[in-house]
Amino acid sequence: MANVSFLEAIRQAQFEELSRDENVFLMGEDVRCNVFGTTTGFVEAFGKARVRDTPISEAGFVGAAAGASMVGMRPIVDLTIATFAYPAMDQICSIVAKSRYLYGGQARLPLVLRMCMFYGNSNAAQHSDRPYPMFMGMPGLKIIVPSNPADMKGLLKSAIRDDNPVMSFEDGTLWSSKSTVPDDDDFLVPIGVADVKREGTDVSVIAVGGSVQYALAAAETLAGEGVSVEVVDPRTLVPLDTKTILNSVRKTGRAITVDPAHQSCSAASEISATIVERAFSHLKAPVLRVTTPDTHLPFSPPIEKPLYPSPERIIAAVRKVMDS
Amino acid sequence: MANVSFLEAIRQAQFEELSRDENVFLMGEDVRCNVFGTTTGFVEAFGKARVRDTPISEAGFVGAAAGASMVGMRPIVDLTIATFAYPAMDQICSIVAKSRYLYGGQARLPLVLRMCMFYGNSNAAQHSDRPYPMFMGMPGLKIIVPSNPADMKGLLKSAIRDDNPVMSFEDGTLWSSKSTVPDDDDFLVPIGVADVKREGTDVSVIAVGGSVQYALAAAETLAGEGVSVEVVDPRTLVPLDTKTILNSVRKTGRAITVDPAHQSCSAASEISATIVERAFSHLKAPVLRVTTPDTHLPFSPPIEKPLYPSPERIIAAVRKVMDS
Amino acid sequence: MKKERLELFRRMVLIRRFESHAEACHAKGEIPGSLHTATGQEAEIVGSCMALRPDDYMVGNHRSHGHPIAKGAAINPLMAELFGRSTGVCGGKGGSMHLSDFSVGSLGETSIVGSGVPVAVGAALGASLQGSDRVSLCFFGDGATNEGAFHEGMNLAAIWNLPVIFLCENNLYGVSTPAAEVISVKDIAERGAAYTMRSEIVDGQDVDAVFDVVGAAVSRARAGEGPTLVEAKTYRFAEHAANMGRVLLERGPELEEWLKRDPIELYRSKLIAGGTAADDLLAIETEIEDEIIASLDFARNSPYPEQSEAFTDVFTEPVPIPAWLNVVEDGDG
Amino acid sequence: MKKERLELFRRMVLIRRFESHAEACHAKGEIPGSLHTATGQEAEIVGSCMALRPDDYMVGNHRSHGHPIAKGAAINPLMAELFGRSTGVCGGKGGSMHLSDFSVGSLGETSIVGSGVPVAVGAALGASLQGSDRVSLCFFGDGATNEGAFHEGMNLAAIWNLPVIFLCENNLYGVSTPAAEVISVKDIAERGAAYTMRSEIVDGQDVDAVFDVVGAAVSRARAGEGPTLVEAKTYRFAEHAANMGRVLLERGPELEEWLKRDPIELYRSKLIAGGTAADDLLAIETEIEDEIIASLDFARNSPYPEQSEAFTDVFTEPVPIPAWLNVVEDGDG
Ligand SMILES: Cc1ncc(C[n+]2csc(CCOP(=O)(O)OP(=O)(O)O)c2C)c(N)n1
Ligand SMILES: Cc1ncc(C[n+]2csc(CCOP(=O)(O)OP(=O)(O)O)c2C)c(N)n1
Ligand SMILES: [Mg+2]
Ligand SMILES: [Mg+2]
Repeated sequence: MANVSFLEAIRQAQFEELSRDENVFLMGEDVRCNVFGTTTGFVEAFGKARVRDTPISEAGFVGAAAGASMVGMRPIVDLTIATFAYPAMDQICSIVAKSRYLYGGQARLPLVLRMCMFYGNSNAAQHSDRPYPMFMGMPGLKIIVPSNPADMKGLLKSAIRDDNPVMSFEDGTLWSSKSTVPDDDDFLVPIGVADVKREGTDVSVIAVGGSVQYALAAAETLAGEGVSVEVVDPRTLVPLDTKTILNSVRKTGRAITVDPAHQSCSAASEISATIVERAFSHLKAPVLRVTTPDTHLPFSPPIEKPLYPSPERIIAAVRKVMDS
Repeated sequence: MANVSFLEAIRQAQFEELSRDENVFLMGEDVRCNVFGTTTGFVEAFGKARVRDTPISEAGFVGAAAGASMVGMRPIVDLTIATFAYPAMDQICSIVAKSRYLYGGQARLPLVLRMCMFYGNSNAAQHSDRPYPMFMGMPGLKIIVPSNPADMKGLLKSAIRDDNPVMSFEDGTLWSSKSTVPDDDDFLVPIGVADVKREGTDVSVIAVGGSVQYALAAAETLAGEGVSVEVVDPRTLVPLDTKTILNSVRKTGRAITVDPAHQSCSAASEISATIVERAFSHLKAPVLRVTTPDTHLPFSPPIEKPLYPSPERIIAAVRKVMDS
Repeated sequence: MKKERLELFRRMVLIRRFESHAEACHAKGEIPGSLHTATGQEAEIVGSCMALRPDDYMVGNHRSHGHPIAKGAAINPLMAELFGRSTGVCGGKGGSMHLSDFSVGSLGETSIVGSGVPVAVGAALGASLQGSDRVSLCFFGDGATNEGAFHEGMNLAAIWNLPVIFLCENNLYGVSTPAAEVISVKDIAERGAAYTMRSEIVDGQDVDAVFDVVGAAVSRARAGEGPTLVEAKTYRFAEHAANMGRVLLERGPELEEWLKRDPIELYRSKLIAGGTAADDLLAIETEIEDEIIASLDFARNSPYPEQSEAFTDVFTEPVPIPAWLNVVEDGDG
Repeated sequence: MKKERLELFRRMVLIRRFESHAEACHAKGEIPGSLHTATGQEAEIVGSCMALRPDDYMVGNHRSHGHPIAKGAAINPLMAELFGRSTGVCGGKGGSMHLSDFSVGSLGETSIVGSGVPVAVGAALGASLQGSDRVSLCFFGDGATNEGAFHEGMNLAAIWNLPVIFLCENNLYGVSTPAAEVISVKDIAERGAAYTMRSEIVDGQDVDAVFDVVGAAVSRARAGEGPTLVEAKTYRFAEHAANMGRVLLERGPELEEWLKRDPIELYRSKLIAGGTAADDLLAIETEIEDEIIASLDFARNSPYPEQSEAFTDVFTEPVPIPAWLNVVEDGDG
């Protein structure tokens, strides 16, 4: 067990899987030069064929990864920032997500599309998206949204070994966070299994990605006030572990969903809808959402930062459902 | 008032607005040859410059429409089938949705992106999407989903006159449906206003696009059983008229959301989440969703057709909430 | 060589007859969805595919029937697919626009215009990373060359020197739109210049010419000499898709001219002139007709997929089936 | 002509000094976000923009500072934008990658690589539909020419014969990636061939040369003779963006060579050789320094936007502000 950062967890996961399986290779813009520190030493270890810089052609190289995966390779595509997935949208939806189904199971597409969500740092509207909800409505794509270095490493390794396309949304607000991560080369976190990050009895806070840290902070504060918060981290949004979420809500009778995405059609909305549909009789209070409002993200720091979920907003929501 | 089809309503709306305002023009693949019947007589009336066939370059011509709109034109872009929006995704998200905001209001983008949703007819997974939920989480795009010819005409005319980007999702299952439509050249249906398509007291069924017809059919059947169903048609998903929806649910105490989109992160999920968040104390029963399950759409008719919302599924859901 | 020539003939006729019967079944309502035939284009399809090894890769598009037939796929599963049956090559999930048979090296017949280009490039990348000498053939129309995906794929293949043959089926139209109105070069082959990619123009009605040009491109690709763009000049004799009468523009004498260059009749004459007995060709045609009739029986007698099949192949693991479908219980939650 | 030449010089220096101060403020933490400077590229920027009329259109990219300055924008709102202030040209919503001043004909500086190309084409389409003789200038980097949007936009401009000048700022790299490794042609100008589009190569360090080449393209475009692709060979002297030390690859002697071709120093020499007094140039530089210092004061003394401003300009109408922001009540529901 070592204490490592989120970015280092990504590096380790990639390094170990590239070492383990020669069909794994990495491609993306400027991956060799190691902009964020997730490919330190890769060119030396694996060579330029397997650590492949691409042109700025997202549709081209995502599609190429799909084609390579169909013939037995296991590409990891680094799209850098999540909005750069938009130019590749058709390849993601029409090819990556649908090929296996369309051809009745003849195709297998073991590939990973990695992208970081850079927000809260004055990157302005074109670089600040958290677009995983768009892909939750597109069957055929598994989606991981790790909230700490250990989950990041374990889920990414599972993603690379998965025989299906997996999108990895890596929350930039977690980049420098650290946690202990097993050294074991076969340390895997299963895709499709939520994690109760803190147990509690009064309110279930179901939080996604970078907002898990705020849910935990809020829970700590609220514990001091005698409110017992259970924090559930879905970890993967597709498949979504509704069982763990619903069990928690059936126990506590109250739920808050927290998600850095825009509110409309967010993962928070999906989870809230699932809760009211399937745990209604257990609910003692409305299910509130703590999300980013439906506006774009402005460059100017003082008006950008308050828009995202925060411990304060989670605390306010918890108090509200405790009072109702 | 004339009895016209959904496609004829589209033709009329476009024809009238092209006639009214010389800045309005139409572009898209094969628009001149009038594949679906929405441009009968257009080339003769408006010429080839304003009825413009494009190459198969969705990103190119959506972006070109954006640029033209910024210099004072009012383009209507016919993307034909909704999945063809994916190759244009970056232009839609990064340019169309964000330009006004990014530049602090300096830009104005009055353009309409029309696309039809072709499903239920063995078009297979690459041609059957109902992707409006993807765009509901992208601020800056108004979204209309008309459910009958009159709404289609009135909303499309409003969209063309709107100073903002509007996406028009036209449900192919409604193409041949007919209703009376005012002849008035200034007949407009306002964007952002839901319509109570049928009043009732026991259950609110909030239905989207092509599923409104099924909700109305279900309501009729249920009336025979003594169950009074209120059918609410949001008509526009952005802005969403939550007031009308919530008023209905506060009155009936029960809600079903119906949406032909895939369930995860659907408009149905968003509406359910809004209801449980803001009308919880009025709810007597779980809010159930009637949607398309999270699988792709297969070509083979007998296994495709049962996947979508139907009167039977809505009736079953209503009975369930009446019993609980 | 004689055998090979007869096989070229045979595959062209097989496509023609397959599609002709399919059109009739579509008109009768037996085949659902849309149907895009390649009638008139058989030479460029067969000439290209026959220049490949069986284990080479191939990617096609919405006009999908000819590609797998030319690559040697079994007919029954293709026909059953058109009928939406469980015995179809895609289990009834794909239909007419997606007749992709992976057992003959196909990696998809994708109906989003241009979307197959990067996939074909990726297959070539995979082959090259694996040290195999397989090549990748990509079919696309004239209209597809205006898509960004085409451009990006071409550039990738060029910079990575990948074994790809980009086969442009220039049939002069995309739906109703003349290529000349929407493509800014006279010959699509000129687009190779933007990538320093070797390009060739070939008479798409002459199956031998296509076979030779593509064959040379395949040899180069296999030898590590990189990709080629091949523009086959051809023509579709029918509408863009069955029942799209409205968009069958008045093509006037142009259609008449092209009908004179029916690739099958041209090749028949050539073979006969070269000494093949006309009866040998007729025998092939009779045999094919029987094969197609048998495939229709096969398709019609095959069952539709089970409802649960709608939920397989989303992932390698099944996804939950909702309880209301009364198939199996949704165990979840 | 003399005045025009001094103006070319002035605008280049203005960009240089603006960015130099901005870098210092960024290093101090006064300017948030990322910062991409165009130091070394001033000649191609200024030469191009000065060849336009004030009412002509322009679209740029993430390396955005130079474009509006060259097109004649006021400096204060640009600097205030970098500081995220409400007096910024975008009200503090855009920042460094988006210094777009619509009052000088700009239609966006868009930071998604390649995304501005179709927009510039659309502006030209609008102008042509309106019967105006405005032209549209589009700046993009070498890296952007690998994006599908570039290809689609070029083709549209070509088939519709639109008045667009595609100005490729070929600074030899996209972030760390050498153009030569990812672009399959020697000169990007060759990509014009795929669209039968006239193309030119120009020394991007020579402001007069750029002015002349772009000026000729503008004249043609205005005369209805269609688009031109201009490749300006240039170099960025700094890292891809401030604080990206890790990706400033060892560029070795190449950087030294290019530094000798600093466009401002080249032009200074040329002007002096042509009879301009060195002191006149120094006077211009002093004046500019004062102007920049004043803009820094303006920026620093400007307020940040109000929280409610985060909710304007999504649409022409405001969107609801959630109650928890304690700005105004969310009246909705
Ligand atoms: C991205 C996309 N846009 C539009 C369509 C609709 N469409 C289907 S086939 C076709 C024409 C294709 O023309 P071409 O590439 O020349 O192939 P052809 O049909 O002539 O064989 C169009 C526009 C589509 N399937 N995908
Ligand atoms: C679609 C997209 N992909 C990737 C990026 C990240 N990115 C920002 S600038 C840049 C390099 C651009 O290179 P070039 O077009 O040559 O412009 P330069 O920065 O050299 O001026 C990249 C890859 C982006 N902004 N947009
Ligand atoms: Mg064609
Ligand atoms: Mg560059």
